[in-house]
Amino acid sequence: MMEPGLYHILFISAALFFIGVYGFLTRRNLITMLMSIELILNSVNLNFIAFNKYCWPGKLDGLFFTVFIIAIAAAEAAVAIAIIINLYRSHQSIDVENAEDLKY
Amino acid sequence: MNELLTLMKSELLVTAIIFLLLFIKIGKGLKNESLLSLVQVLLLVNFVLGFFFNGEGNLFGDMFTTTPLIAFQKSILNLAVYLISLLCADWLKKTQHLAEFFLLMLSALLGMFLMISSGNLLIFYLSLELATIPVAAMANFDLDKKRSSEGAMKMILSSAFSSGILLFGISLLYGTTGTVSFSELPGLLDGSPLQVLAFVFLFTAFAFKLSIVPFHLWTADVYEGSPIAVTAFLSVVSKGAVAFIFMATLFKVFQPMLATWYIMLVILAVATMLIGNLFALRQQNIKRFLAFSSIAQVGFILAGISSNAVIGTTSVVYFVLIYVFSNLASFGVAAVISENTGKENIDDYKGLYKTNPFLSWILALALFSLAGIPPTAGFFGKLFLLTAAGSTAAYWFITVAALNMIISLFYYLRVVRAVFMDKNEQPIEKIKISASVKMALLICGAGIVLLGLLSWVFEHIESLQ
Amino acid sequence: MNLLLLIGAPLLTAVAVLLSRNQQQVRWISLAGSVVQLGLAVALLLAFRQETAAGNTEQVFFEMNYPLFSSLGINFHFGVDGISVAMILLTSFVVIAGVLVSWNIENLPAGKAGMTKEFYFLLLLLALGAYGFFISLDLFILFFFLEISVIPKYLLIGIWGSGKKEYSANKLALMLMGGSALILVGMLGLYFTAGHSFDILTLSQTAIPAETQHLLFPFLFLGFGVFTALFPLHTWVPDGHSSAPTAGSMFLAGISMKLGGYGCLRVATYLLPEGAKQYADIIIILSAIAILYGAFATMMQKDLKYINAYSSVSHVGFSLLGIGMLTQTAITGALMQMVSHGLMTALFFAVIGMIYDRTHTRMVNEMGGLMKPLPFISTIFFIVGLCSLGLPGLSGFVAEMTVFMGSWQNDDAFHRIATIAAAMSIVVTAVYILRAIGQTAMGPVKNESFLQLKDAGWNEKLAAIILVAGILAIGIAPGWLNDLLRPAAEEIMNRIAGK
Amino acid sequence: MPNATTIALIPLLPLAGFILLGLFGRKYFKASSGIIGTALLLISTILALYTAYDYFFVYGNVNGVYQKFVPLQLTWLEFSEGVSIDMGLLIDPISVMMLVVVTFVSLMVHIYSLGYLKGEERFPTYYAFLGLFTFSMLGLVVASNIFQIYIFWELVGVSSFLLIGYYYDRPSAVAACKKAFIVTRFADLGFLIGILILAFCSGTLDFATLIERLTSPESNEVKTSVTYSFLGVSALSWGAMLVFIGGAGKSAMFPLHIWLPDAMEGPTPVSALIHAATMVVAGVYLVARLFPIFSITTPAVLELVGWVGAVSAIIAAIIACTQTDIKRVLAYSTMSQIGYMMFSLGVSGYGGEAALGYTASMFHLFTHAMFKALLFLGAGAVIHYVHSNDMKDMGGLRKYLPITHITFLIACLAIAGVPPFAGFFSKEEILLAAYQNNRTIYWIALITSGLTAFYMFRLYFNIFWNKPHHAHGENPATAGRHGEGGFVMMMPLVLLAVGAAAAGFIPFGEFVSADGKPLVSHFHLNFSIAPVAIGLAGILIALWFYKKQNDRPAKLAASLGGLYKAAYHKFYIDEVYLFITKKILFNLVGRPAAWFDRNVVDGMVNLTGKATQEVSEGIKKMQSGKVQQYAIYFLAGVIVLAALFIYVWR
Amino acid sequence: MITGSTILFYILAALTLGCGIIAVSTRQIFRAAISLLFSLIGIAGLYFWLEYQFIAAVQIVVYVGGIVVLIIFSIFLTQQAGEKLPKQQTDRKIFAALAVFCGFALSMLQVYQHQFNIAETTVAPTVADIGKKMLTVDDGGYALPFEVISMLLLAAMVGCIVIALRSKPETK
Repeated sequence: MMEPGLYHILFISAALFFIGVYGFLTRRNLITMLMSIELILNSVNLNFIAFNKYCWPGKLDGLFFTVFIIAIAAAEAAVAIAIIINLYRSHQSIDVENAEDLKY
Repeated sequence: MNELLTLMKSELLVTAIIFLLLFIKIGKGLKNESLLSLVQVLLLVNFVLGFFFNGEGNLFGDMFTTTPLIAFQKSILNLAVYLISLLCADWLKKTQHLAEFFLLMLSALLGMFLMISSGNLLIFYLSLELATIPVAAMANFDLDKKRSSEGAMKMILSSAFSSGILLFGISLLYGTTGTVSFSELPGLLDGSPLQVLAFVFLFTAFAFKLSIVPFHLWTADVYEGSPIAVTAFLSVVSKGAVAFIFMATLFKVFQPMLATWYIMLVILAVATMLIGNLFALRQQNIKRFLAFSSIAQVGFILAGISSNAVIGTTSVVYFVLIYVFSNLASFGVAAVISENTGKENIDDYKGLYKTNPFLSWILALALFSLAGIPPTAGFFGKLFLLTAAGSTAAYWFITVAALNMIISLFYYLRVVRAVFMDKNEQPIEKIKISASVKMALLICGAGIVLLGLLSWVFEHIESLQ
Repeated sequence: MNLLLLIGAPLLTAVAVLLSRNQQQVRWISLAGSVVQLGLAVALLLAFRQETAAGNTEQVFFEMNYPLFSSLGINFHFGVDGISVAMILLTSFVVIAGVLVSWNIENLPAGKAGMTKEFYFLLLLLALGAYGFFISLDLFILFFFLEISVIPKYLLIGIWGSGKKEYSANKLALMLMGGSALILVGMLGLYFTAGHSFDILTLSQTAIPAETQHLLFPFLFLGFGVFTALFPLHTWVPDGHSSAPTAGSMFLAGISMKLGGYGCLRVATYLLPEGAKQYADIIIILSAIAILYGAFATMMQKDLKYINAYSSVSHVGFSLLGIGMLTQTAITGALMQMVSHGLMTALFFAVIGMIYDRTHTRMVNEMGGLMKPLPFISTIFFIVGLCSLGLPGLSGFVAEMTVFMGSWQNDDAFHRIATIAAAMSIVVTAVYILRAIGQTAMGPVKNESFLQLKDAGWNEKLAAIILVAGILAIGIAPGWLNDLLRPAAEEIMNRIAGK
Repeated sequence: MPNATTIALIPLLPLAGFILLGLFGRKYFKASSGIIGTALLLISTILALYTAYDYFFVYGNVNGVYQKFVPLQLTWLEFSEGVSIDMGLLIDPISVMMLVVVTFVSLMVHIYSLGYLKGEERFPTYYAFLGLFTFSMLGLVVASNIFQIYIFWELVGVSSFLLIGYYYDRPSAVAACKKAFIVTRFADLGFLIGILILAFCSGTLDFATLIERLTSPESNEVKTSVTYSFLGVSALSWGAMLVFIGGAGKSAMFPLHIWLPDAMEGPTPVSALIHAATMVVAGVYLVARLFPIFSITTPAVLELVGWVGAVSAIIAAIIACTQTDIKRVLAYSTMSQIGYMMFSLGVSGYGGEAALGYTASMFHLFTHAMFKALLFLGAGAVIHYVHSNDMKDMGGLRKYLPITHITFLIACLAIAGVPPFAGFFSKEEILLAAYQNNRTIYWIALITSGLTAFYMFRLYFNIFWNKPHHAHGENPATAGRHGEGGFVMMMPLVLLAVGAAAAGFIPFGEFVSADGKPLVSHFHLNFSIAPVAIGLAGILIALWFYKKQNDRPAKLAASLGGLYKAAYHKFYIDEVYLFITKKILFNLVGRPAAWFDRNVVDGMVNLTGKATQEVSEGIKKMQSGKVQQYAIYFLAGVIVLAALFIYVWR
Repeated sequence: MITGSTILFYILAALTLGCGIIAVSTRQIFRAAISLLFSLIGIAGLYFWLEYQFIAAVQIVVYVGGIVVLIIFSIFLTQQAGEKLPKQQTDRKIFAALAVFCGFALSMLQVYQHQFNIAETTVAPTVADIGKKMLTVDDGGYALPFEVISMLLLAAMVGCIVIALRSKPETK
């Protein structure tokens, strides 16, 4: 076992990122897709913090990035949920496969 | 403080209008008609003011930059928004949430202004989101239409996904260079694989917003589902703003990676033109049709950007200006027809010329401009883009681009044919066009005809750099 | 002489037409406009001759230069040499004839679509494109005017055409657009290799590396070749012509196919002499094929418009052959052929239109004996047919003979065989022209109702007479045209010879 | 010195007639057009006669040699330095002689037509065309430039076309005029290429310079042009040969003669003018014009000319014996006689005594113009009277058409070579020339001479004797009205008959010879016996067969069997041509070309369009409407791009 | 040397990734939401581990207290709590997995090949620093982003209100 360091955290964040991506690609429920997005954003946050800590401790860019990303994630999630709810009202379903009138 | 007022003038003006709208909404509220007129006047004032008191400099460290060129780009966007407010008046008057609509639209516009002016990846990211999330909400403004919410859903999810990838890229970039500032980045880029990876991730966000193939798939669905005003906004304002910042970023920030992005642009430009054109060929819905055509147009913008030279910047800005007029004219006609008759299919346009010659001529003019046929300005715009692309001696590339113009002509002519040639038992009846719409269409028409021949516009843009 | 008048006249006319109120005004304004254009063209010819007589030896006359996109090196640079003058003259003849034959368009089959105002507007726009094209000395502007003429053609065919008009219009527009795409590439290549200039005069002074020339020449030549129906890129011609309304066909064949020929010579060959030398043999082969193949294909056609369209392919082959032969005489001949073919084919289409408007058919086997009810039209048909088969005294002969004489100056077997092959077409041409005439104008009257037909009206007569006058002016006294074209051809040859 | 204006007026007056009548005839000169045309031509004729007198007796002969004059030469179209088409007037013995022949015969025809075509709907048009033809023919005759001759060559071709197709509503006339034009056009192609070759060899188009440069073996032009060869034949020979093909086409030499018999569909006076006296001899004239080249530089081609002439002469004579359409008989006879002229040139040398053939040929051209025009006009009178071209409808007409009968008989005697009629002298010289140079041709000519006498008298007897005429006898009312056509039709007959009878006494050799020096022709009585005898024999045989109606001709035909049938069907040459054009050109070249164009070339274009749309349809699945699929594309795009730029395009 | 901190790290990592995987794979939507919650808590734990307490706090407040609650509410709103999630097509899953794997492999390869500039000292920022920076307008200040985010939140709020408070839901 190695002393956990930057690479370990990068591994975790990358793994989380792609887990999120996988979820986004495969979940049929819109809310679970949104959850996957949250995972993606969190993995990025972790990246920023890790870089800030290990590589550029003197700077605060990474940290602020994280803060703002969290804020944006909230805003995005809010709007997305509003849209999803609206979609649910009109489609009576939040299955993404049911919302594909627009195609070709 | 004075500096803040001049340099951030556009942003402050837009913010002022946003808050005015907010107060109006919170307060008594106004009738749609009067509110619309008010907004139109405000936007006009905003547009006109865009040409005065322009400064050059940085604010907030180097987070916010402005130059005459950026100011001009903002003016183009202002103009586009003003025209949309005129063109889509029919739809806007009917909507229940007019104040909110403009509030969101102007927020997005603000986001775009900040994006163009951003001097830092953080502010860029935030303004990008500011320019996206409200639009996603706007896309859902046809509240009782299924398609509208479907489009909005696709947009918000795709853009969230894309910003996830963007952020991942930014984080890697930050990790390797330790900075997110545009002015510091170029010196720190060494072209290591990880940076290339990060750059590609970053690139895709632009590609997503610009609808570059294969990141374009959301475009058509969202355009079709959204209210026409939103579609017009998306296709013109949003695209234009992203094109500007994209170009600025590539030219200034990622200059060390020129070799990478040049090839990437060429490949993607070809793919974009081709796919956009091939899809546009068989569209029936006019909005969807214009969506794909705008994708193909982006391919040409990419060609212009690939020049990596002053001529590239000039011709892209010039093209976007022309594109504003041409695309808005076609969207305007589509909006008028859709709002008055509910028809959005190209087949429904058959025989339009018999009943609505004015609309038909404007539409034809706009489509010819999009296709790049003289004497419309689109011809010059497109040609200059290709000239820019040719400056790297990539003949095969301009050949492909030029051949793509043939395919695009084919489908533009399809609409022209429907309008002018095809017979129809029940053509669209004579539409009474309101004064503001007519004026906007005339402005667009005049822009399309004159912009190419008034070369000082082009030279003005060139002089701004 | 101020060349801007040549652009201004059609432009003003077109605008005036758009603003006019009724049919009557539209027609008379168009006619007045085209008379003015004819006047201008003739004045230009006279002024040009005066200048030459005064010993002016400049390469182009009446030059004018206004910056447009000066940073890109794009200028409104205008000027004329003999070739341009001849082409402008041709255009003005065809324009006036086109306006005249469309005089009663609302009563004709083509006029069902209505929109007379728009019809004339588009015709004038097309003319504008042609005039602008011929006087441009800036490649970009030249291209601009070339492209201007595409869409009016599309609309003219698509709206007022007959038969499978949409298909033909589409095909025409797309193929021409393809041509311009190639031109565009070649043009940009030229622009960048020659130091950011679109100016023809500047480019002609620039030494362009031979490899670049070899690379760019096909683009430019094929591109313009599409416009002038270079085999095998000619297939828009039969369909386009057959579907177009009369004036549309006249403009298409009389003017716009000439744009291509002019471009092949002025742009491709003149600016890229090394390229021209490199590809001359291929051009010759293609044009010889076009000449013979077009002629043979014509033999099998039954529709009059197809006959003329295919014969145009064949005739235009002579221009291209002349260009490919790269001798001064052959190039002069090529240019003469362009002028001659322009007049002739416009007249041919005019006649076909007149016949079609009356009989409502264009099938030769449904006609016969039209000489009896329609003596004037049939006589014109005879004249134009004879011109087409190269009868001395009419323009076709002069042009073809000049091409042959010029071609023969190359003294190797390849050029000789190509010349002989091309010359063979004069027999085939005779066959199909006489078949067409024999089946329509001569022979017994097949359809009794044709006996009631009315002969040409004043407008049609005037149109025909104007064009016949042009044909005769060249056919009987070719000297003036030769004087006009030869120095210009010589200039081109000088560049090719590297002088 | 020749007066350019006078001479130029000779062709220009008929041209004026053409323009005047062509433009305004139908409206203003409906009735008077004939008079106008005739009057103009009368002036022309007078001028031509004056010119001839002037030339031959006043200034033409300098130091015993008839000079060539070019009183007028205008550059019409300059191709390059020194090579230009000039419009000029070349005055030399043969052109002056031709001026006289053309104007005179044309005048006769003009006058004759006043009666023959009276009341026709397109009377002015007819005279306009006649004017055009006369102008073109005269222009051809005086041409000073080889390209000028080609120009007028084409113009006579088209006038011939227009006049043959004068009855444009008769399908047969339409077919005939097309055929005439196309066949001669084909020959003209040879002529054109020949011109190109000669022009290339000599560097000029001007006759005088051309001949000068190409006839002196030391000149550079000859030396260089000999070095070029194709299929083992030198360029110059090719040039001469191709020019001759042009001449052969126009002069209806075998195998390009097929148009001539059909050309008889035109009005008979036209046949007299164009297809007997003037245009068809243009080929002979052309060879005569370029005779120095043929004779000095390319003798082999000249021999070919001789053989083609001889073969044509005999074939035509054989066919003529079997035809029943009187105009066709005359047409074949024309062909046969032109064959005489042709081979006469072919057996001629260039100077002195050896050049007898040249003089003889021109002489025969001259006399032939007289008697053949007369024959046609006579035939026209007959046709006018019986309204049929066929011998079967005729017979015993001598009582009804006395003047025609006599003049026709004179012409027949002249053509049969019976002394002292014109034909005797010219034919005698030709045979003599052939005898001196080429015996085989002489024998052929001799046989032809007998055949000529036979078929001419077959014609004569069939028309004027044989069975009694009854067509009009049954209906005397119509018989009286027609008559012989009045003074305007008879006057030309008589004048021409005088010419046919007396022209032989002109000392032709004094005036016309290959090198311009007078040629004294010796009259050999001994030599004349054979031809005259054979001619008389032919006449007698014809008399035996056709004087009275009997079954001898049928028996003869039956006994000859295949030969008769073949000759009756003109040796099936028409069928061969028909096969070549219809089957090969139309079906094997034209139809595939048209098919190829519509299906392959155009198919490619359509295929491109279709393929684009197919692809467009094929990739529509990409836009599936599923947002997750979009994301997969997105991700794949990212990964592929990143991988490409990390691993491939470093 | 296995220290407590190392063990803690691995536990947190396992929690984050494990719950993340459950969150994207379970067919019980409620269970997914809860796993997401734990995954986010794991990340907050990692922030603590990295000594970025402020961020950890924000993470817990905003994510755990805000977003996840929002998500759970929306699950209730769309009446999905009890149902099993629909199954995805297998080919989509395979393609997704493939793409994800490639992407992951590609990025990890690059990350591991890259020599990061690892600093010697680690200074954890204090909340005071963060607060000050947040309101600084000069170089190095984050006032502008702060304002931007406020505009964004305003816009998002307005947008949500309009969309979610649809006056008369019509069913078609």
